[in-house]
Amino acid sequence: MANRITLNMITQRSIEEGVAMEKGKTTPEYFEACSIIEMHDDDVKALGLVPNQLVRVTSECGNVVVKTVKGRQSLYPGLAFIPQGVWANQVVPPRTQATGEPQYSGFPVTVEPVNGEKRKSALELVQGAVGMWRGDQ
Amino acid sequence: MPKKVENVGCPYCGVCCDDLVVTVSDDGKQILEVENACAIGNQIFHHATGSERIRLPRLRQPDGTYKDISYEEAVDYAAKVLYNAKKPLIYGFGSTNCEGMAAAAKVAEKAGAVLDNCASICHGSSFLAIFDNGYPSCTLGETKNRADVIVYWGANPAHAHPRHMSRYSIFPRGFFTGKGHMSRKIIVIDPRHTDTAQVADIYLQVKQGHDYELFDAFRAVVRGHEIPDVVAGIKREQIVEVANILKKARFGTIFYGMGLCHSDGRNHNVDIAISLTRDLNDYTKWTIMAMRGHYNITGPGAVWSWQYGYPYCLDLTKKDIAHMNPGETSSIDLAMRDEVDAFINIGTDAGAHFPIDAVKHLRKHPWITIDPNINMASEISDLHIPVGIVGVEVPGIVYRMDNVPIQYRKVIDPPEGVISDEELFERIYRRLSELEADEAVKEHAKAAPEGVRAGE
Amino acid sequence: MKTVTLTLTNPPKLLLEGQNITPDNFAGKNTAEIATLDLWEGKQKIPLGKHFTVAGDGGATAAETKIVLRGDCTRVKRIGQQMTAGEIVIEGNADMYIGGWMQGGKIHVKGNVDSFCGIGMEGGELIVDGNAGCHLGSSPRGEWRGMKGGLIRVAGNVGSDTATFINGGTIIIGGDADIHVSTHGEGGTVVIKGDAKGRVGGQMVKGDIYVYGTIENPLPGFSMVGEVEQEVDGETALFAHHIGDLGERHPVSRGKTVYANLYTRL
Amino acid sequence: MSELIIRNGFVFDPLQGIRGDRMDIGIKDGKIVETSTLSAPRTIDAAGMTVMAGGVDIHSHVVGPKVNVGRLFRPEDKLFKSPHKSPTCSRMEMGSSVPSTFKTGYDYARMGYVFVNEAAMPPLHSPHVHEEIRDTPIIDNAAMPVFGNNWFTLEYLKNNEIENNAAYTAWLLRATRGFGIKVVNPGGSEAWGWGLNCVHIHDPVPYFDIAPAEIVKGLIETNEFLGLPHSVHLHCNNLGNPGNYTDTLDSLRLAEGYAPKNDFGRKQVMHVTHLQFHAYGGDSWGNVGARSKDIMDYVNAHDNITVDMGQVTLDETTTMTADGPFEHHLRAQNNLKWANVDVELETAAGVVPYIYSPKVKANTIQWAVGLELALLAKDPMRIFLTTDHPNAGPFTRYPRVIAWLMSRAARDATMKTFKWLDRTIDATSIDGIDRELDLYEIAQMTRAGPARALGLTHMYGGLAPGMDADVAVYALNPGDMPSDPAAIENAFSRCALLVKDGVVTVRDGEVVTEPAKRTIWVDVKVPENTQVQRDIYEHFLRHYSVKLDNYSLFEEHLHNSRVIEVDTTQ
Repeated sequence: MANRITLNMITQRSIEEGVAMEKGKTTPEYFEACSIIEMHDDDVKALGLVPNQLVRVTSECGNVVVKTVKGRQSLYPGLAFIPQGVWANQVVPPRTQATGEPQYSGFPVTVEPVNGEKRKSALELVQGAVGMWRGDQ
Repeated sequence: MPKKVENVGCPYCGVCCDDLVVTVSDDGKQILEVENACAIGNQIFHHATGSERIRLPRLRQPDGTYKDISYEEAVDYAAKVLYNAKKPLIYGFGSTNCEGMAAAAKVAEKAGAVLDNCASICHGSSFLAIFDNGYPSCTLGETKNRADVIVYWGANPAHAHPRHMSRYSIFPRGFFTGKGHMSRKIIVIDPRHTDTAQVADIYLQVKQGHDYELFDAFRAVVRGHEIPDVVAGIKREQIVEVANILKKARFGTIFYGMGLCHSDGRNHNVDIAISLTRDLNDYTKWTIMAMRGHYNITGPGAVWSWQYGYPYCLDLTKKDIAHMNPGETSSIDLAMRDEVDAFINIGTDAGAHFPIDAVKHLRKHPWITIDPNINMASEISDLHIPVGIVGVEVPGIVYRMDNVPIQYRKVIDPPEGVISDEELFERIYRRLSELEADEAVKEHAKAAPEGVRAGE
Repeated sequence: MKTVTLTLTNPPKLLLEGQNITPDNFAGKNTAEIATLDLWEGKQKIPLGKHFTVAGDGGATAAETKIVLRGDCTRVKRIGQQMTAGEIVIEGNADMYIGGWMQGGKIHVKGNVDSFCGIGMEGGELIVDGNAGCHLGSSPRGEWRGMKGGLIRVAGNVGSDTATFINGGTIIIGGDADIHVSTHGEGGTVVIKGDAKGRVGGQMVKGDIYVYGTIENPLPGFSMVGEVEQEVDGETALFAHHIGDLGERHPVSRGKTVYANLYTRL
Repeated sequence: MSELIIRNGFVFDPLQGIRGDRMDIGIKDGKIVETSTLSAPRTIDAAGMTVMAGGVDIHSHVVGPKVNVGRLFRPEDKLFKSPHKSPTCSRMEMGSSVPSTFKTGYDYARMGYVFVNEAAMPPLHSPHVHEEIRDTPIIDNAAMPVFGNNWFTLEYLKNNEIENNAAYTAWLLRATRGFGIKVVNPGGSEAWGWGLNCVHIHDPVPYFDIAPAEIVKGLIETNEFLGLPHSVHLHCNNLGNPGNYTDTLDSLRLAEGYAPKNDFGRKQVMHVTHLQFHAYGGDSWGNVGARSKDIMDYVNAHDNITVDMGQVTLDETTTMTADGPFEHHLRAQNNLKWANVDVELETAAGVVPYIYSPKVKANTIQWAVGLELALLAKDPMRIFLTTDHPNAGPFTRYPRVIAWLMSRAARDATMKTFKWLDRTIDATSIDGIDRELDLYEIAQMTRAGPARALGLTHMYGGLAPGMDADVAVYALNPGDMPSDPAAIENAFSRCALLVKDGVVTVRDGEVVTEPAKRTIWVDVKVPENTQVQRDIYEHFLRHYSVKLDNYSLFEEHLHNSRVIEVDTTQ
């Protein structure tokens, strides 16, 4: 069992994200729809994860804590998925290959289990990044 | 008596369903029921009247809180930010009407701003490919009436465009496709076995980031050449089988999505898809279409093209000529290169949808959000200006993913006092004109005695 | 040859657009006149002298004018754009579009450059001692008539999209190249002395590419046809010869189909 | 409102038969008036200059989806090619062969034009067309919906149901706020839905079991049944191919036996557009030759036909047409980027950049063919100056085309640049034509003629009292015409003065004001037709991808409407 593995990350829309986004990005629905990661069973096993376990995902430009879930839409081993949204964008590299488009799909990340840490809310992540987070109000 | 409004357009995705029936309460203030919409569209209408809305612009205070201000003050603030910046960026427009986009362009031209829309992080790759290779396409009704082979490549309509398959591609019975699903072959190509792949006759699990190689293999096979045993994770036999289906189709459409636009090579993945479509037209009829995301994200590309000849990433800072080069004049690159010194986020949520590094760069400077709702961008802004929700409270023209204009209706009034994007930008334009006139007077007085600046 | 030395003493807050910094624009002008040429920072037009200290006068013609840039020009774009003759030496880094649409003369950058350098090039020489970004020697957006002539030499690595739509001229990369080399090419030569990541020669009609190192992801549309000895950049070596892109259209000349050539060093 | 008097110009008004007389033109409240009715007019001195009505363009692609594709997909048509914004105009002017809406309006005005007919509107896209019309300053616009491949039209005409087709046509004109019946490659663009074409007028349309000839005849009958201001406006089958002149003659003959029926002074039943593209002999680009004479012999002898030139200007441009199969064919010739838009139940469109070069024999022959058509014409009231903008060249080249028409020396100077001059001369008759048109004939070809063909002589094309006060003044003295053709070109490029709707809009070649422009459309009253209503309902229910109620243009998206009413129920 590995402490951490390197995976190829993609981030795309999910319908749960779509519905929750229209409801509001500060809602529990949005939080549950987007602060998750899907991986292939082999990779889940390799990390010794149990369902719903939190992991830290680290890319060249940041890290984020998300929950491991088993998605309906299967991936092949080595590929990982976080739905488009605030959590994914903590790790999406802003490099664009001079096209304007960030590297939303196909960037290396390491995934490792975390203990004693919580997932952060969308507001804490975004406001925190720009020094405007004032704690839970 | 509650009133039913029919033929309502849905302000969610590029499918632009225009068959919604919305039931509005007696007093015209509550949306009671929405028929025909998908789960997401439903949510938009119900959210409009079912939650607390922002009714006044809010200005950030030194203590970090927001304070309500008047529209007049907000317009003045926005105009001054635009006026004083050396290179302001106005970005968004995923969720507004074309009238608002035209008004915003007038502002950007007057202010000398960069004008960009969400395509910049979405189907901008498609524009780059269209610039280089064209776009053999059709309207969605053509696909419905004629297509017997459908390809979804790097697109997942089951999640992103929920009614796409039932309205236009897989399930509907059209003029020459009376058997609906039975008369069509569905091919899905994606690294994930998506919910869309569930309805495919053939699913190819392409190795992520290697779509270009797979397209190249298809093209080589279509021209009768040999290819390696395995390309991008797909066996040669399967590639040959699919290539034959493509060639033998009566009418085919390739729908592609972010899987091509967001991965390595970006525009080139789309570009070679266009090349394949061109090739196939030597044998039969093939078309290709970008699965544009928001209901009117095709709109700014249309409006700004007729106004300036460029669909996005317009650098209007010279005020007398427009320049476009994504990679330079694109929002993310401008942010990461620290090239802009003011940011207006309109009808989108850059706070949530930009990589966080880009958000950090932009937040070094004034940030204004124009949006009906609270979102991540509004919560880190200096100023948040609420506007009416297009398609619910504000009518107007929107462009569907196939560039067909759809006339959207108004279902209910916006909250009292809340104005439209178009009116807001018209007011900012007038304020900018006033500021410019003031400056012209000052400059005139100043310039006369100083003479030429040679040798400075 | 007369030399004008520009020293960036007052760096811009955001960036500078320096399309006026060419021998063509400096020729026939004295120090004071050069200092009044326009630079742009966003919507603001600024005289060159506000950011640069200017020393020396321009020559009578562009060909007789040399420009030396000192100071950190990492945020100065478009130096040498559309120049037809003369010489520019940039002592350190420079930003985008260096040597863009260049027709003649020589630019030597001693540091790194960003994207879109040598874009739409027709002639002359662009030498970069460091690395270059994306779209080196590429064509502008939508333009199918890409690089037509001239020489670009980058000692270090380059980003993606080198030589897109190349039609003529030569590009020599000392280091590695990111994805997409000579995409849609219809002529010209690209030499990569290091490794190439992939998509080398995609949708290519005509032209030559040499790769000395490895190609991480070769395209299925290229097929090996033999081994050849070739002289490249002054040295002779043995190469595997591939033709392609077999997925793309190709012209027929004297009854024979003309392909693009990809040579990988053996 | 203000009064104006334009004094002492040499007036050319073919609608009134005025041939360069020195006259004053009175203007009051936006209309031409007798000068005697003016009380205190502002005077504009036009002494020594040429005065004409504002120009009228019968066929140009200036607004709508395929024009916009042309703009969108050609950034290289702007880079280093756009002018800097004029300080007297309100908006930037971007683009070259496919200008922005703003540049389109400004440049037409600078040339002294006031009315431009958009040559092809896909009905499904009419809200788009009207949005662009809104953003095209100064000039008035109309737009013709395309009918030649429309499923309703094909079905009605197959069964020879002219009345039903007329009812549908009236409905569609109103739904799209359209102006008249445009026919592009009849049947061929529907066949293109399957990757096929109808090259000849008797080729059957797949499934619909009707031939182009029947479509054209049926639409002529429909048009005259309704009595529309304009006639059927036809883009023939087999555009742009060597040897196509026989197909063109076949198409022209379809008008035989039909006479115009309308209250608008229109004399033709068929307008054949961009004739240059349809007048080629030979059977390959190797032996292609001009057949202008055969075509013009026919046109000259049949006065129920009008035509326009589609003159090749030898520029890099952007081709765009509802003739989808043609554009597919063209992209295989030049291998450049290709956009295609098939529109459900209605039409198709393609867009491909193209470079007309004096070094290419086919192109220089095309250049000669266009000029021959005009120079062999007996009646300049029936042949109009166009470049099928931007297909054969941008409209901004009209002044150069005028110079070629007015000056043998101008033609000779251009021919000197041809790489294949001898072969061009061999394949054409241009070198044997000395005719030079005069200003009266130019006024016929650029205002009076097109206005009459469009059925708009009560508003445009002339200077009689009661007509719109649209007046162009050019710095040309008819008694002392410049020997240098470039001077003619310059004078027509930048008019000395344009009055639009009574407002001084251009002065010394610069736009000085941007008066409100208008949208011209035709509203036809027909008896209620329940079958057609039902057919419309059915097709929208089953085959369109938009709802019927969202298809017709909403009133709020029609800008500055100027309706022409036609009542067939009387």
